[in-house]
Amino acid sequence: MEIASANVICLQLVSSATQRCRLSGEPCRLSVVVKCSLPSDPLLSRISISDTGVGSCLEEFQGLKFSRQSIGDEKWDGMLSVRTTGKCDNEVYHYQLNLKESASARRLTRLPSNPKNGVKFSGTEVILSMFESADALVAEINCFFQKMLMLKIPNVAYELVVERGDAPGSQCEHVFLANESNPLSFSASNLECLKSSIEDYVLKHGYKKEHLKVGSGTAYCTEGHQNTGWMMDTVIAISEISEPISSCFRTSGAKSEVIYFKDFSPCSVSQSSMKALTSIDWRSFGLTLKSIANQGGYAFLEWEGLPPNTRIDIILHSYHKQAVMPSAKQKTQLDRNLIKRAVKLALDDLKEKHAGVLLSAHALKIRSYAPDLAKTIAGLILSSNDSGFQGECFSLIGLQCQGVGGEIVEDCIKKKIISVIEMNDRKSHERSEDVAPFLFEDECLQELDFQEDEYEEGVGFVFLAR
Amino acid sequence: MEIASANVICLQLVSSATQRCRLSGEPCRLSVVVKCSLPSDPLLSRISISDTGVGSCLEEFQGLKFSRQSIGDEKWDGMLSVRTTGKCDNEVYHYQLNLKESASARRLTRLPSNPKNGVKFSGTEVILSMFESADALVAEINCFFQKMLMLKIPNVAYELVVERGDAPGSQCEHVFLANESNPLSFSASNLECLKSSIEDYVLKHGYKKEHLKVGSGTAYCTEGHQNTGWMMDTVIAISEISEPISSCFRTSGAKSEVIYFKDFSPCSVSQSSMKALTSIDWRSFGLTLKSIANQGGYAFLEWEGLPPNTRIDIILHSYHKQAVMPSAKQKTQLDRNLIKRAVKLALDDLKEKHAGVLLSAHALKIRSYAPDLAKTIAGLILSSNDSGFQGECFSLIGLQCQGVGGEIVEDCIKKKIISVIEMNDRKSHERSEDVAPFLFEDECLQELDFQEDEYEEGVGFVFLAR
Amino acid sequence: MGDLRKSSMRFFSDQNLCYADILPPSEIRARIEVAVLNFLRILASPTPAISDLPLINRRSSNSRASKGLLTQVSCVFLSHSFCTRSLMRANTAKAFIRVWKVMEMCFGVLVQEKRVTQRELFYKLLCDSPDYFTSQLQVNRTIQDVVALLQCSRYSLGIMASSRGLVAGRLLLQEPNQEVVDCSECGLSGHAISGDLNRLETLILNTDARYIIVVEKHAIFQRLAEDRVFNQIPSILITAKGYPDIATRFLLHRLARAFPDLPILALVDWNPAGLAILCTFKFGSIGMGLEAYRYACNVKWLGLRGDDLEMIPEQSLVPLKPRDLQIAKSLLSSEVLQENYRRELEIMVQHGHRVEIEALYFHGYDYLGKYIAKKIVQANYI
Amino acid sequence: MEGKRSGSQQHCDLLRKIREFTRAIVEELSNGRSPTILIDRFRNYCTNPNANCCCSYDLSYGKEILTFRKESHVHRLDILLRVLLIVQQLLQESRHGSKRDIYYMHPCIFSEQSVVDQAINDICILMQCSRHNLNVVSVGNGLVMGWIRFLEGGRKFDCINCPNMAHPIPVQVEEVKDIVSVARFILIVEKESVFQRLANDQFCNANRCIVITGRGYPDIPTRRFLRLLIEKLCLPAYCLVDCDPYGFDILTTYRFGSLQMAYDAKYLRCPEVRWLGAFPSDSEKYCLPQQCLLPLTGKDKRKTESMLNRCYLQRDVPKWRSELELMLQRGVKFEIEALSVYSLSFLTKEYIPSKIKGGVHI
Ligand SMILES: [Mg+2]
Ligand SMILES: [Mg+2]
Repeated sequence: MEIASANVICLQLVSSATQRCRLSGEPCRLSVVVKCSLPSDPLLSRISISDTGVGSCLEEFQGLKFSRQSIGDEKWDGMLSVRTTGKCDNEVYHYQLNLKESASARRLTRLPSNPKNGVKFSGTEVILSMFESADALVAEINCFFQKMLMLKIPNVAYELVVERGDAPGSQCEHVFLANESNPLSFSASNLECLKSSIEDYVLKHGYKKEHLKVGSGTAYCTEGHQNTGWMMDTVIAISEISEPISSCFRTSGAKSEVIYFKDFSPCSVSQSSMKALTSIDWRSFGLTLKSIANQGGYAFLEWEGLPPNTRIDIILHSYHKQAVMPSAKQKTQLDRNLIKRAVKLALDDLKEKHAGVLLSAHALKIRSYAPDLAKTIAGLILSSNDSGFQGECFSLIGLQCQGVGGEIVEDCIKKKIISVIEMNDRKSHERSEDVAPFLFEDECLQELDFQEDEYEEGVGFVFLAR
Repeated sequence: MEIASANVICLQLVSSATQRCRLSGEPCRLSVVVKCSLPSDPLLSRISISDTGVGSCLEEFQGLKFSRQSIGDEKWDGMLSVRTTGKCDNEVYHYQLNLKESASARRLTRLPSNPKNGVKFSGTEVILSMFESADALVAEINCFFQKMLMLKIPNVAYELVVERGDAPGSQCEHVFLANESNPLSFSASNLECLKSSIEDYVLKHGYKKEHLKVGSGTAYCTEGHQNTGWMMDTVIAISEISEPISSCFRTSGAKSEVIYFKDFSPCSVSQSSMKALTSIDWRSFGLTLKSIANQGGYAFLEWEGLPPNTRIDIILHSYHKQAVMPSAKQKTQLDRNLIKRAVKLALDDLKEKHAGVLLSAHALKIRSYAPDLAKTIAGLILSSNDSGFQGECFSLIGLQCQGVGGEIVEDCIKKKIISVIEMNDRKSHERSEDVAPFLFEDECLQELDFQEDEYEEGVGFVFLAR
Repeated sequence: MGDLRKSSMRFFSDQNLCYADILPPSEIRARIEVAVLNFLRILASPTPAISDLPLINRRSSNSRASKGLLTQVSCVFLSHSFCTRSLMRANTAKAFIRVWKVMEMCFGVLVQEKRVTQRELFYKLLCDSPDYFTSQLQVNRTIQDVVALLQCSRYSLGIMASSRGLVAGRLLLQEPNQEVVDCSECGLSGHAISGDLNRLETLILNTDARYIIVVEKHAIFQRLAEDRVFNQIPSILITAKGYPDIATRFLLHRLARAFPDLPILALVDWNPAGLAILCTFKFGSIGMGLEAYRYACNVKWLGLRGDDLEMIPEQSLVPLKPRDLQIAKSLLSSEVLQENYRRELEIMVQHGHRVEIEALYFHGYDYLGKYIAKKIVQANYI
Repeated sequence: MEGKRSGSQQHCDLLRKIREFTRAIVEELSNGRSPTILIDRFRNYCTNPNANCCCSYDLSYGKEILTFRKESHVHRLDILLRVLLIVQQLLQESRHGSKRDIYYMHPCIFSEQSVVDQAINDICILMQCSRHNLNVVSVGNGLVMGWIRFLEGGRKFDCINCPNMAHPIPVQVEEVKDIVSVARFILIVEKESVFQRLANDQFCNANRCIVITGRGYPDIPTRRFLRLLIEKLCLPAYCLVDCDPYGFDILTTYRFGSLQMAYDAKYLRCPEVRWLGAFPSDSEKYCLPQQCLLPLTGKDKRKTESMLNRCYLQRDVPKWRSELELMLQRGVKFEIEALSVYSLSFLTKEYIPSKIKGGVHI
């Protein structure tokens, strides 16, 4: 992985630590400790990233490449100090990595190990120093952790500690813990975790749960042998808010930020994913994509005609089907279809679960005719002076025969019509063509010929050419 | 008069001689003798112009101006030898004129006179010599004489003699005599002479007289005291020919040459006369002037839509009301109106005398209704079941009562209608303007189009549109 | 009413002819009620749906011509091709609602035992449902849709019809419990044919005529009526004043059925429209939708025809207009047009002129009667 | 100009007049003079804004002079004589012809129907007669129903027998005899659809009346028939037209005659006709829905403005004029059918009866 800035390498190291925790399967802690204004040099910050996950295999560091163009030598010397140990190891290994060194032989320096004295534990600590104030970094890690929390990886707790100077009073500590509000079982799937975190989010921001509609979908992509494929989890939430609230989701007005995770870490959206998002047939879900923008690696979807109090949140998470050791070798070009399929599954899921949500523009238009149609049919029934006929009609729509007001009949028919329209809209995604039954059955229908609006007005004789 | 060429001075001299003859009132002879290829110089031609008219007053020669630019010195020396005597003179005067001399004192040289020995006669001979072959001159004088003959000046006979060398056999003589075919009385007016000559012309070229329609008119223009005004005689002939015949009238196809005489001599048409001809309302005589051209002093009128076998000849003759001694002082700018008036009078005369000729386009259109009108009126008479009425009508149109065929009635009525229409057309030129039928301002009429009237049929198509 | 509904259900399930019936109001009401019940039944079924409306397609592509073998009557009819009005398709959703709206209106009118004019219907719909109806044309089209759905005549839907038709001559008409009308005593305006098909259906007909003469034009009809041509040629005169309305065709058809021995002879202008009018009497027309072909009659072409041209004065020839050529073209493209008609039409197009029947007046106003008589005597009709 | 004498006598007179006319032309021609034909011009109104005009139906207000001097005149004469010849034949053979029949005698020469119409009018003026005297008949478009029975020629029109059934108005009104009626008024409606509405609602059963429609602009038989009924039966006549400029013009045609036939207006107009509706003010009075009110088009406005200038409105029916002004002011029009929006029978059950009973007509 090419490293564009020192901050990026920090986030990458945190991400690797997360993977190690996740792989350990046991409750783990991931701490980031930033020491600013060291007495030796006030501008020097020392960053320590430690986790209690499985030990590091060092390969993950080998993949990191330091790009001289991006980071001035003065900001970071390219040195990483790594201490790591596996559960079965008897000592804690200590390495020094110089990422500025391009010759791989000279990159790694093995330092003396520390004995573990029989204590069984595993973990890794990576330390680096930067000649820079760490404020920006702290903010980024903060946001990173917030996003990580959305994954609700059940066994990882996050901690960010910032120590300023030596004065004890100036020490400041941030602690992030997963599952704090809505504990999930350890066996919860990734998708369930994502969904749960969206719910947390809504609750946290004071919305009622009943105003939240969540749909999710997972698309697979098997490559080579079965276990090495990619998964794409998508969760889409539609919430109705009464007033705009600022949030980590940098959504304002009719814009949605797409939060994208790759292998359990926040990730910026690639160009190819942007295309995938653009090519989704949003219209068939009643959504009109006005524009799509990539701002600093984040995709923003701007909607047209969305009610002002409605917001849509989209989370995408792609990861290896088989949990693997963190590695810098990642497939950057994810299959576009995977995103499209996953998003569509999530949208379908939403539509299926929530009546009237995400109806296609077509269905919305047709649904707007429902009151008129219902009124007309009710009018036909009620204006009849044949009570037998009326009774038959009432029983068909499940109403009591006598003394029913016109509005009730109308309303009942309207509901039925609307439900058919909505159902058809959902179904129409599954079926290629929807064939409704005819009002009058006729065995001659084999000649069916769907010709549109053929009006031949007032022709005296048949054969008048047009 | 400015002299443009030696030939022109010859024609001018012939013209003066004509005037002198005309003024004498007695039978006169005008001889032009051209002697070519004199032994002294084969290229020298000697031209003698002699007449038996009244004697010359010499003033006529004074007016001649010789333009050096036009005639090379080598062609003519500018010398005229003039012998002249009046009836009452006792001797024949002899002068020498040098037209190249601009100082008038030196122009005229009086030479010794010849005694007349008591013989009473009058006459003039002018002799000049040219260093040139006289063929062109002879041709021109020939044509000039032919045109002069059209004036039919009753008392003048013309003679053109060409003598080549001394050999008697090579002598060639042309004699022109006026009045040879159709003698007119001496008292015939100039106009009558012109008309008569047109008739001669037609007869000479083998047309039947009945195919010739001639109209004439004379317009006056009194200037100063009554007797010094100008007259303008116009004769217009319309003839129908079966085949084109070449003639002195250089008319071909639908073109008419206008022959223009001024004071009893052929003359070229001035620009102002051209304008006069253009401004005539030919259309009111059913003629459409396509173009008018001035070719070498001759006006050519080209007609549009003239039947191919019809030709129109126009002769204009303007002269002093009072016969005057020939003089070079002539009013070149004749009043345009004089031409217009004279031509219109001639056209009116034609129209008056010849039914159906020169009908205006308007009348032609109206006349085209005559057959239909006649048929309908005949129908009204013949289909009537009242025989008394029929008899009355027959007698009104001058038919025998009984057994008259429908076609005869129709034809008779048609003729009457046509004659009324033609008469109207003639009359309409006399009256200032067609009497407008009683006009009334009718503001209601514009509303008429709003009113639908009952249309019962043809609705078939209307149905189509329903 | 329940029984009627049952028979209506049966009608809808075993129909095999596409035509519009003239039905009493009760029958139409029953059909509409069946429609409502079917709609609700499908809507409330375990697999609920909104039923599409199957309409007989009124395109000319759906028209077929039949050549009668025994009856000599050919006709044009609509075959069983459907087009649908479906709520679910965006381009027919409004039309779907319109069909129901008009059905509701008609149902209301029928319940009141009244009739409406199309204009009244338009105004009612304009005020009730301005979102769906903005023009008379939409109303008229939707009425045709309802006709095609319920397969009944427009008249049966409670919509008033008027007829322009006239009949004169040796025909006695009697409505039940009414006086007999003698059409030979109706003067030159003839007897007006009622637009009420039910009334026409009940007429008692009587005639001693030998021919039925169909006249294109009112004025010609009036001329023949005034001259009492039907007394010289024992005949019944009938005109629709141009393209025939249903009522006129209905009556002619009734006459043809009642008196099958009378030849029906048409006197039309010598122009494509004249032939088209004749053909409408003879074969029917798609413009009249499902009501078209039922009243096809074996009409013969008396005149004017190509051979009559010799007695037409030159000035009565009027050049064919583009519209004429258009009609000619569509006539020629029709399979139903018989060969000798086709030839006549080709002569007409080649000649490039049209002639009105009135051109015969050139020979006097009474010539028309003689002309007809001569043609009939010589059996000079095709 | 309709005489009281018998038909055949009238034919003889007319034929004599035609012969005199022909003879006069022949005489002029024989004398080498252009025939001069004077045609009086009539109008049934002027647009004198001072309203103090002395418009009269019976006096011509000018003459047209046709001579051989102008092509347009000769063309008109040609047509006039052709039509006259046809008329003479019709009269001699005691036949009737329609204007259309005449047109088709020389379709190329006449070029269009209106040319023939003008010639017929000219002949009527020249011969001082009505059109039907020429044996030129219109095909009748009018319909009648209600409490009336009459004979036309030998034919019996028994409308009373079935008062809600439409009968065609007889074409030969001069042949109408033995009119029997128990009606209390005559209702004239502009169009057939309203007529049908009345028939469908059994209007004549509920109201003893006669209903007439001319189906748009009334043709001559309809107007003559109406006039005959009014004269013979002395019944009030109410007219129901669309509230638009054409409806109003149709109304004035019934009452004042048409401009084309102004020469005959005194036999065609029915001054007794009262305007029953629909008034421009009715749209508010009956709360018509907005959708039913259509804006006046430019053409409508122009027509209305020019109608407002007609002198007879100011002189005879100022109230009509102010209603017409109101229409122009509001800028909207509506059809009679708009009154049926709330209830199909509103027209027959409420609108017409209440107007007649309440005397709400002008
Ligand atoms: Mg026709
Ligand atoms: Mg109207």
